[in-house]
Amino acid sequence: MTRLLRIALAGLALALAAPAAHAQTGRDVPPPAQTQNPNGANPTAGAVTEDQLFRELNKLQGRISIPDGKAAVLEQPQGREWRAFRESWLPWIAGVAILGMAALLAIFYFTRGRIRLEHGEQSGEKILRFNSFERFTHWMVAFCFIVLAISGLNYILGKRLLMPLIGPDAFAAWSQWAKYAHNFLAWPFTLGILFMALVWLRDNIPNRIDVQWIRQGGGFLGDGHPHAERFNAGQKIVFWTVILGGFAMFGTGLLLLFPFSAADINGMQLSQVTHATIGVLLTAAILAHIYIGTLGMEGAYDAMGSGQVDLAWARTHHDLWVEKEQAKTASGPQLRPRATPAE
Amino acid sequence: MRVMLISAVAAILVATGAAFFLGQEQRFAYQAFATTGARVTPSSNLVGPRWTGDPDVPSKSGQITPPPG
Amino acid sequence: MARMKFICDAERCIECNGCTTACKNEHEVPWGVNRRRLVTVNDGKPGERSVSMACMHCTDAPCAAVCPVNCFYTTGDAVVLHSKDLCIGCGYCFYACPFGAPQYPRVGNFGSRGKMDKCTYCSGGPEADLSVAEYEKYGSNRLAEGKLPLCAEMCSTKALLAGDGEVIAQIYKTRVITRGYGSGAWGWKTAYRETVAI
Amino acid sequence: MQQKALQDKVAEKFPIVLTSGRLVEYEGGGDETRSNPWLAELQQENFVEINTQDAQKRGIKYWDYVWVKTPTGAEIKVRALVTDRVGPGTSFIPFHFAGWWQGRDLLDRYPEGSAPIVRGEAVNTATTYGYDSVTMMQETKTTLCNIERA
Repeated sequence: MTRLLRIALAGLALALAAPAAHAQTGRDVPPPAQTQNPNGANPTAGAVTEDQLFRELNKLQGRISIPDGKAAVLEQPQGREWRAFRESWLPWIAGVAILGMAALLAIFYFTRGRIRLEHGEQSGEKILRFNSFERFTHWMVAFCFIVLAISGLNYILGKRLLMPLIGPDAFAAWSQWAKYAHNFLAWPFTLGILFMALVWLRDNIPNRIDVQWIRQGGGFLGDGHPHAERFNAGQKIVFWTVILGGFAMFGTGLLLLFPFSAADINGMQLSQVTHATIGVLLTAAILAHIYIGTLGMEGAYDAMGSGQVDLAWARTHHDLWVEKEQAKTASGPQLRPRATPAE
Repeated sequence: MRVMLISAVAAILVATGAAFFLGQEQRFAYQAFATTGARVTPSSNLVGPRWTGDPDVPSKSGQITPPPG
Repeated sequence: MARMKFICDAERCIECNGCTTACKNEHEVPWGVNRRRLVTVNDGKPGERSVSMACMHCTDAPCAAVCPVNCFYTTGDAVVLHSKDLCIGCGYCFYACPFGAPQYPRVGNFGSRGKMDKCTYCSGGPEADLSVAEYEKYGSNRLAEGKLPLCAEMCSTKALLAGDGEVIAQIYKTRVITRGYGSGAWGWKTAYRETVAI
Repeated sequence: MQQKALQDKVAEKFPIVLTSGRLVEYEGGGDETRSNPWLAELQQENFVEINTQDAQKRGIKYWDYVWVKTPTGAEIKVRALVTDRVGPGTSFIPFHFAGWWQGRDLLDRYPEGSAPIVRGEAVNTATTYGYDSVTMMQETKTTLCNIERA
């Protein structure tokens, strides 16, 4: 339908242009001096010219007789704008976002240092923080994300950083595999994101406690530890960034993976721009998540590593959650403080 | 640690499943741009015998095995 | 060295697809891959114009810039060629190309569309000139034989001109002056950032 | 004949004039040129050029299948090319195509391997009844017709 619209539009534009053109080269107006055209009339006064069409439409389309619909686009100057984004903006956004985040984390690490376990956090008991399915989902998404991030960045920065080192042939072979990995690992990544959403959505609804948590800067500003349920505000932010970002990546990724199935040339350019930008920002955000989950806070890794966290650690960082858990188990077999051996 | 390995293996399994599914979705240009009923005998110059674009696969002997669909 | 360009005189183009067929025949371009195609703008209305379009071998080519593996190179005659060994078939050159020139053997998913093929201005590719390998990958190399691209040679009304930029611009200018009108060099502003001053 | 045509109200039942003519890609009956892969790729299906207003009245969109019915009782199934190349009340079908009969592809009737790459409805089966019975080459190239969505 859009093609017909454009043609009708062009026709309309033509109708406007025709009278004006005719006036200029009407019989009484002397033709340009050097033409040897005897009668001087311009029989194609009403003809379509490129610049006149470009004043009305941003893209020149027409009719073709071959079935390949894409070929009907005669000229789309947006290709140069997309190239300008991809070759100047995108590498800078990628560089600034990722290196910036890495620098921020480094500064934080060297100034604040690692958040040590305080004296009282060595109670030896364990409490189950994440069951195996939750951990499975987390690690599937994490594993896929790392590969996707690397192969994704390879499209942008690969030829600038890696190619001079390993030469074009090796780089081309590596990029081919990176492309396959990117396309095929995207599916488990999205599956994992779906599971994640199903499993953790109800614990990640923001509420008043989070506002308090943020006001106290997660414990840095205020005195002592603010209350936190199963997920504190910081973790909720990461959750929502990953889920919303993940679905946006999947949406644009689908458009890119099945080119021209649902979008025309400008739609494809737009989905690539969105996909790349969100991808780069997600990578930067996940860098922070990786930092705080491993290096940043001692004892945090066990939550995902073995799923069992130290009871005292849990009580300081997720106190409301521990109370709820123990209330739940109070009716069941009593979790005697000393009895369970540390795994 | 065990769970991490299982999740990695699961990811790769789903990925190969996706690869197979995407392979099904694939169509050669001579199929995609030929209308019903056009009896096309695909030639393989410029695109290689398996229509992948790399002709260094032996051209004369290679039989063109069109993907299903 | 010459600066090779294409110009399609829309006043003369009669939409006969002679150029498309010549290109197909010369390089045995398979069905579904269309290096050169014919687009009729404003079809059916008075003042419709047809333009034969393939790769315009742009100055500072967008396709060469966005390629993640940098598989493009420009020859001395400013012909934009690429290497099919390096190409990973990602399709970015198609998004960047203002004229939709790149073609892919497989359609359907981004993953494995196969290596890109495009108009080589009848001058083959990185393989040895006039070798069988070059013909199988990039088609014939007429420029090496001192000839011009077949599409322009075969054009029945000489609408499509190929050759050195200045020469064909001069030809086009004399035509416009002689007949008193001309709809301009289609695509030159986008491709070469300058057009024929009429 | 005139009287009979008026009684049958031929003009109302078949309001559109159908003309047939040439395409640049094919030549004559088209069998030979429709077997040439490069030409066949350029025009792969037979089509009727129908004016945008007539198409709008009949709810026909670009490249829909349509039935073209003529007073001789023939019905041919072709694609609709909605354009202003033909005036309102006129339609045009190229005559290079053959190999279909009243909407059915007769590919199986061709001897093994001899069928052209592209086949389509032969417009001459629908144009007016003055024709040479052996070669189907009709006297005139036009008839009245009505076009409906398939």
